[in-house]
Amino acid sequence: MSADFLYTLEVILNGLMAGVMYSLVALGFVLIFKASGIFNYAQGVMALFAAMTLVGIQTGQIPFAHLINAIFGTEMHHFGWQVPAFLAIILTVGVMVLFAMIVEKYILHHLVNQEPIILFMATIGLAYFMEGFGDIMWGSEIKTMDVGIPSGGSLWLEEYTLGWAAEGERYWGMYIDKLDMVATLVAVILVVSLTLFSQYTKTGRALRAVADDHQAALSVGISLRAIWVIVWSIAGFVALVAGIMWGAKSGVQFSLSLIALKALPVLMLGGFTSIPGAIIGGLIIGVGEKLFEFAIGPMIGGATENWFAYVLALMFLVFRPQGLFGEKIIERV
Amino acid sequence: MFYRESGDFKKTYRDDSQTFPIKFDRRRYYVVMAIAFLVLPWFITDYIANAVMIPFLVWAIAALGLNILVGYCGQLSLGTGGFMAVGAYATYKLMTSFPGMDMFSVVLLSGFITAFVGMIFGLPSLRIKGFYLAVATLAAQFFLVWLLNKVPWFYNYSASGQITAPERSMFGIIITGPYASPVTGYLFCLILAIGLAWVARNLTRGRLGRSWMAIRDMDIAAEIIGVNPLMAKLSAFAVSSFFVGVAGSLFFSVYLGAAEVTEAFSINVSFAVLFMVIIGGLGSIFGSFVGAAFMVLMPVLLKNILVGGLGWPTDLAAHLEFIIVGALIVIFLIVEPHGLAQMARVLKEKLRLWPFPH
Amino acid sequence: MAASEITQTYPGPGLDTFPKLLLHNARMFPNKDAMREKEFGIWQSWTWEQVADEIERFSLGLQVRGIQKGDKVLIIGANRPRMYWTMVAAQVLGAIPVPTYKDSVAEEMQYVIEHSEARFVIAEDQEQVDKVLEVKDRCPMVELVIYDDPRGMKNYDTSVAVDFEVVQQQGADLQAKQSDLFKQLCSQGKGEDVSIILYTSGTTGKPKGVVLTYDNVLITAYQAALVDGLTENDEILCYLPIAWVGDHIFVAQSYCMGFCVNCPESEETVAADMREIGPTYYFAPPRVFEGLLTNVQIRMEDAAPIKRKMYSYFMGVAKRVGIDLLEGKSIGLIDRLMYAIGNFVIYGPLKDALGLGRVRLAWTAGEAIGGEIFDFYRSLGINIKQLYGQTESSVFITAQPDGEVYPETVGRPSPGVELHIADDGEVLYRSPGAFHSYYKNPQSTADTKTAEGWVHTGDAGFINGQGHLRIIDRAKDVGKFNDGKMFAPKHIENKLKFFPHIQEAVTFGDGKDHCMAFINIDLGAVGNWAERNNVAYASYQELAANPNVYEMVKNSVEQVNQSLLGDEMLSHSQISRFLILHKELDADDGELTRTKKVRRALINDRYGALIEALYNGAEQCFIETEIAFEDGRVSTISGDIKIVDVKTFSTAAKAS
Amino acid sequence: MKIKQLATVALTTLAVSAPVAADLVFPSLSYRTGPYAAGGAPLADGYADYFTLLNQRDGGIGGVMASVPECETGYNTAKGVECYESTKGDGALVYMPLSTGMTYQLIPKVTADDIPLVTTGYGRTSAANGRVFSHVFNFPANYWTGASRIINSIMEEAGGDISGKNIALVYHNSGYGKEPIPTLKALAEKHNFNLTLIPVDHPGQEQKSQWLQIRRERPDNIIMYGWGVMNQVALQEAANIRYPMDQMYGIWWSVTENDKLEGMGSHGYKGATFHNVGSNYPIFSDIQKYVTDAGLAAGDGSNVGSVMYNRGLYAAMLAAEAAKTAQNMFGVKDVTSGQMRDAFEVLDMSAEVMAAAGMPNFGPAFQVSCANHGGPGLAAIQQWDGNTQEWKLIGDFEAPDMEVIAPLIKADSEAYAKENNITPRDC
Amino acid sequence: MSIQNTTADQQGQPEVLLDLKNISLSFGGVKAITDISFDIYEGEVRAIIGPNGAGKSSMLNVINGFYHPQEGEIWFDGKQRTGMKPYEIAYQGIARTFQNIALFKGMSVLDNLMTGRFTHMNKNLFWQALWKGPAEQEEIINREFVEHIIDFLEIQAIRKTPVGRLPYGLQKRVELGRALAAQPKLLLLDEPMAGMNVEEKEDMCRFILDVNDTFGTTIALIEHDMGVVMDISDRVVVLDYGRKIGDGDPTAVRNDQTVIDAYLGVSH
Repeated sequence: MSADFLYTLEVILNGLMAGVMYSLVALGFVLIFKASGIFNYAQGVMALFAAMTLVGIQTGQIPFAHLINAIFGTEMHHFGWQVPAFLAIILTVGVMVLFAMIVEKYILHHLVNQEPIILFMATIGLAYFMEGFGDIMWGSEIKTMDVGIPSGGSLWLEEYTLGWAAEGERYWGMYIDKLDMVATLVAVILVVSLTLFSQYTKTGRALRAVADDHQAALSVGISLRAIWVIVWSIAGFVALVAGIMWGAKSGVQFSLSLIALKALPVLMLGGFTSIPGAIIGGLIIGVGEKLFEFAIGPMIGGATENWFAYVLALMFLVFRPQGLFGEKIIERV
Repeated sequence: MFYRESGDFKKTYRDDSQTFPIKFDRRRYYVVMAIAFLVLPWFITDYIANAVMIPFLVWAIAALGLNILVGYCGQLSLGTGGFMAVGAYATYKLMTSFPGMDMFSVVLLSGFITAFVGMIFGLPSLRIKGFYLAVATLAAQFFLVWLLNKVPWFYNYSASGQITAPERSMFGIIITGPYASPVTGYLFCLILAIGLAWVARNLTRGRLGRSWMAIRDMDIAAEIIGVNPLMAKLSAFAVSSFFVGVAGSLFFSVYLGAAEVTEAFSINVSFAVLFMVIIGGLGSIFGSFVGAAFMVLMPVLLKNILVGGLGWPTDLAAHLEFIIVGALIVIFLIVEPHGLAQMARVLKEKLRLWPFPH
Repeated sequence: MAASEITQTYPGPGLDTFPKLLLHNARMFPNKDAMREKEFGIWQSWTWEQVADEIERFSLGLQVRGIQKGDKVLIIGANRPRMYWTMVAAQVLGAIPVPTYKDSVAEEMQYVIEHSEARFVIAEDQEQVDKVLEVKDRCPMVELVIYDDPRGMKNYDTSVAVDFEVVQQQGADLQAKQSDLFKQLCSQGKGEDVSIILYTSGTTGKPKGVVLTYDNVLITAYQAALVDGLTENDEILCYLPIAWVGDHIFVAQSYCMGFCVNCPESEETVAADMREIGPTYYFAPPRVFEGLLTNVQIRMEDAAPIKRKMYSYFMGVAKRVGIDLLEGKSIGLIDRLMYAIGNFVIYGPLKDALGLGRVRLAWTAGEAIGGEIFDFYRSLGINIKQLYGQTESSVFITAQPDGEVYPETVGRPSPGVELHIADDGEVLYRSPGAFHSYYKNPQSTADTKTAEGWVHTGDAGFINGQGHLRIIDRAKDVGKFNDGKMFAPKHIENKLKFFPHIQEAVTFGDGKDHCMAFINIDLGAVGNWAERNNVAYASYQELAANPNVYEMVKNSVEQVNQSLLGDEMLSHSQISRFLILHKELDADDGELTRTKKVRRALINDRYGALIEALYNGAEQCFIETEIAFEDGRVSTISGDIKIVDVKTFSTAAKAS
Repeated sequence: MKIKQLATVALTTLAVSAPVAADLVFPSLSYRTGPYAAGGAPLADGYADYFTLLNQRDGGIGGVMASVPECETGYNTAKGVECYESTKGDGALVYMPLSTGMTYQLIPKVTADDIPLVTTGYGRTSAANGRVFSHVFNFPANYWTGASRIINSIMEEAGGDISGKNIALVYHNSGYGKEPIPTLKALAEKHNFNLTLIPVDHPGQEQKSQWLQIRRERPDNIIMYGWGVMNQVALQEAANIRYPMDQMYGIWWSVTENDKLEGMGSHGYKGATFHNVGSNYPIFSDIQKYVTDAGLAAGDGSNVGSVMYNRGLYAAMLAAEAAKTAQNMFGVKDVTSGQMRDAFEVLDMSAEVMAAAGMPNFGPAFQVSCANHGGPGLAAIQQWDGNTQEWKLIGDFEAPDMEVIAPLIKADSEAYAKENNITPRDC
Repeated sequence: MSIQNTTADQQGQPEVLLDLKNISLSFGGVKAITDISFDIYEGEVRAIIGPNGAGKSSMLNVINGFYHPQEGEIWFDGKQRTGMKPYEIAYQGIARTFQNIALFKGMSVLDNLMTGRFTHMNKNLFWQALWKGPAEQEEIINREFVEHIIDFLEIQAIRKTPVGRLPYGLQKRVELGRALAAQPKLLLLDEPMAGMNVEEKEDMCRFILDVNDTFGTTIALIEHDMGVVMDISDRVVVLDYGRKIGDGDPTAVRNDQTVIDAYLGVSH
């Protein structure tokens, strides 16, 4: 095999892995949109907040230390204990559930039946709020996420593939990040369990009912409020997972919230309401942008990834407005 | 309470369809204009002019533009930052390529260039709707910023890609550059903002505006009544981008004086303008101004209160600012989803009915 | 009582007819608006010059169509410019306009047509044309119907019904040939010529055609205008029926002074149109003022507490000082300041919202107005005054001069009016406005108008110490209880009607021992109350039968009783029992006149059973009534009606 | 519109109440929030603490108290304008905007307002030409001298010859990141090495493509112009592909305590610096004594001695020394911003001055002149020691290749002068 | 309603305004309309009736160009048309109302009607931006026209009310007004009386007849209320399962056995 081919293969594989990371974020969007028609821009900030909380709990940080110090002139930062990763994750999930309940009670509940754009705006407001809130609660410095996920290229794979290239070519073996592999695994588990949840539990079926038809769901006695809390809790959990993965990759800090922007083209491509769409869309975007950067990028100066994902999704939609998994729309009068 | 409408009757359609049909509103408008043009320039400090009034006016123009697209034509766009960047870079190129050109022409030409770019990015709107379109316009945002950052021609091959507005004047009065008086900048922006608001009002009350609103409210019915959806949407994109381009042009040349595309015209700009439009009120020209005022003044006020007034650490204040602005947005949406303009409308209706409740 | 001097009879020398005044105004105020009508969304306006031109073309067109001097022209329609123009256009040709009520049914119209022998009918729209055509077979004298609104008229036989504009076009053709003809025609009439015939609705019997001359109308109108200082800059809104003398007299004043007459867009939009125009000169019967006040009270009840408090506080201030302020009396600085604040916060906006913001002078007449209502408007700074008049007098008999305004009187005699109180208390007058005759009814004419020119008003009243006329009731309605004490039903009814939730009341007592009452609740006010108190109801009948409503009405009746106690002559008229009627009294059912006056005889007849039940002490009574719908269908409603006893007060109790 | 007017009035009253009379005002346009807060906070702490120290220990500068009004910019240029406008009225003596974007914006403004603008290690490189940029000072080093210094270091390591070598520039795709490109291109030509440009878009969380490319091409050295999260991700990715850390060089904004990996992960990573590292200077005991212990520290104290803190301290020291110079020059205590500018132009940062300030050999010794506002551009190389988890200086402050840089500065500044109708001063 | 004449009777040979020849329409294999032909005379009121799912609305959608039939010819005003967009057809003079009200909810009644004038206005963006001058002139002229329609439909009192706030019956009336504002040659009404009470139906009937009478507008309507159809239409076409099963004047159609069967649900 030629090195060029192997490099392309490597780019594709890495693209797929990156796509999984995008899908992880997109999944949170889809869950909420499906159940409540809300385009939740705060999903990215939720991931950041979840990750900050996790790290904060893990390292025994005192919440709002900065604020307390400023007001009372004290000097305190840490409780001085460490919480095991597993327990910290559980606690963080608890925080996210609490968060979901607060969001439902104080925001969504008051915005029932509003136009989608208003709900969208409200989530941006929520994002602003959480950005400031998270920083005040846990501080704005960069934190390291350490929940024991390995990282770095897989040596075994590199050595195993080293011989694939033809003699004399500059080839150093296939590179795949272990973190990405873990992320893929986690994503698979997440999707499978979400599917199982929605297919085989009562709550899951209620969720699907609400997604199909709000009115109908209400008329058979499904509490919309409860459903929303559940959905936002699940989205919070998904955000936590995404936050862990991305946090492990790049540290837990402000920029983590911007991963939302990476998920948007995925949504466009896969549709706002389709979980498989989010996965496949993520993979397409991941591979697409990495391949483009690899093949075309150097010719036009690189750093194309930010926009290429969007342009790809845009092109796709122009030719297939119903999205990846949508059916052809027949407009009725 | 303030309204006395008896005897204020209309004998012609021209009178009936004027912008401020009620005498009280009309007078109030003239008073505000008089203050803005005749009083403020004498009393305004450099700080108020440079840090409050100029950005307010510039954002108001951008909000007007986006409101035309989102509020009137119903096409959700998140590409405002990108279009503002086009306006800014067009201005830079025009200023440096034609040093003799007066600022007014520069700004308007930049607007037209942006309108053209906007139209191109408006094309997908014919097939993509709603949030899909919103996300699609992000393609414009990211692509335009990348392009302007990548092609050195746009920034005259300067080392860092920064563009700086050289000194340019009009009728012998310096408008841009470091020696321009803030008052001049304020007046220049004011004239453009008022002029463009007038144009926006004209466009939205006439045939074109109705075709936009028809598309927004019920596109199928609009088409059947004779509105060509492509023309309506593209014209909305063009007009909107024109406004946004002018705003970008002023943002760069009068307000900041220098800009770097990745930072000054980032996605946050797009969101900020969208906020102004939503907070101010979709489909309202007045709302665009109020929304801009809110989004410009709110942080400045908060900062001045928290840091200047209460002496809090700046970072804590900045975080609180986020919290407060975010909370306010949510509260506003809950209290009045149709924005400040709607609040003003309701208030006005209440005052007109005063003392009756209905 | 002697008449006050008339110094100048006409607005100008020889301006003794409408056509002459028209030409005069067209010369004097060529570019001033003479007439406006809200149509097609804006106030379409005509200057005096344009009005003259419109009338010229139409009258010449009528001439072409063969109208003769002395012909009657029936005019039927709403307050629309062309309806008004038609009157003058007919007068130009020496023909006599006969305006009639547009909501009169075909038979009523037939009577007027037959009686007046109208050859031409000017109808507003298809609805009116259809009515005329319906009776046309029975009225062979009608030659032509001219309609204003061509809508739906496309397929009508043009030899029978023709468009106003077509006639105007024919007039224009004639005008082109004979440009001076119109001026000639205009100058022909004289002051003593018959100007108009107005059919009075009359509470009994068939309508009578009151014949008025130009002098009757114009002298009266002009004198009143002079007294009140009207100018060409005043604005008036004409929303009352064109066949009613009041409306006519105000149009006459417009011709005398040159001010502008405004016509509303439609009946439903009168309130909105009124607010837009903001008339400076206004007339409304008490019923309208009552309605407005009720409306204000209802709406204020829905206001937020703080606003309500503000309202009641400032209304208190107004009550205390408003009237004095209006009458130019001196009051304290603080009160003056509070009133100024109140004026900005409450009175001003309130008046503006009601369209009364610019009113300099408002008349009310036709019935007694409640003192509370009267004071309410006056305290807001609206110069509302009462006048007393009738069709036969060309309106003005007496009127309240500025500064001498009392709710219970109707003021001093108008210029040129002599008053005389007959022995039985009936009021008689002699004036320039006193009518010429009843058309084709010499008997009635003679009954009403004596040889010396004294006209019987049919109202009982007296002149009080201040020289003001006070009307008690219709002369024939004033009755006696069995014990010989006076019973003035209207007086009591009016007191009842001042309560916002009472729409109409009928009292009985003549030839009986005690006074009893029928009540109609106000569906608007009580409905609003029901809504706020979660009282469900499906119909007027159901709401009327509600015990709480009864309780509410009972309270009001008791208050009336209390107040009657204060009046020596009437303290015996306290109501001892009442019932709430199961249906609203309605003009369509003949229970009210078209001007909404109670037809007592008919009610006595129709509701005999109820009256009997009132007097025989029954707790309730069954009744079945026919009601007629607007389209002529008839159905019945029936039900048990509860009768309630009310506390009455004695002078002794008062003393204790 | 009405609301606007009301608010304006409210604002005016608020804005007017701020100024503190008769102090030497050194506004600090800081960013303790936003994507670059991690770097911005210690920087602002160092800047503030130095002046607090002077006030506490010496009773101010020449007897006049210094005040440091802080204004949060969030690294956002628009907010920067607001901060500039709101603080300039208070009698600001010098601006240090701590952001390249803001520098560009302020260059014309400060010139008009006659306030010096000092950009230590950032900003517009060609502003070193004092003839064109009268009010801008970018000593002691700038992006171009930094790049040159790094190339020199690479050459040193390679034994003086780097022809044919592959050097990759991984840069933040913004004005800041793009700055060294012309210099590196010129140097590549001169030294005959291959330069690969690898941009990373803001914020730089996802750099897989870039590092796969590096892995493929295996450049001999990597120069990194990164900022914020981009640095950490880049280091992580470099470690992932097992790129030798000692072949990686960062510019001074990429070599802070935040830019490291756990344990020995980034051991050996190098970077250029224009000031010294560590807290082994007399001044730190004073800071402990007068500032931290007195509870007056700007931050929570955890940053003291860190790279960014030291940089803030250093910048403050330069400003304070200029203020002293101005006081001496003009014989007044309350110096004006114009006098400050004149003082900066003759600033002599000798070893003695630094020693006197309690910071011996903290930065390079340099002199400013009318024509050269950039100083000699001396820079040193620091290296991360994974064992001790701290940065160490390896080698001394050395001069860059001015032969290459000077013409570039001249060309760029002249282009600016031409574009903006500036007639270069004679000096 | 008094002296009503029926246009078709009096004028002898009627002019054909719209001629549909062998129209077939299907969606992805599902046939909605199969080989239907009928014509509409100038000035008549033509009713299209049929049970639910008979293809009536699809037929209307074909006429105003929203659906493009796979087979068949459409002749309008003497010209055959092919592949026109709905907005182009609006310019040809066909206007319509919808079964489910399709008003522009965010606009006032007046603006809705003014939008109906779209095809009669042509001032370009430049003049519009300037407003003063030609654009305003054009606006005023069209406003006048629209005001006559407001007057005609007796909706003066709600002129400036946002349509969203109006009750159903009035919305229907406004929608009719919007279609009328276009001064169409052919007016298509899709169940104009659906969901109305008796009084509103009477009003609507009167308006439809008045429109036909006053403006001479040709009207094609779909209606379920047979009484109404018999009263106001000149000719009726009956559809069932996408096929035409009857055509003729109301009485003839009413007595047609096939039609009766279709309505009574006799199995096929």
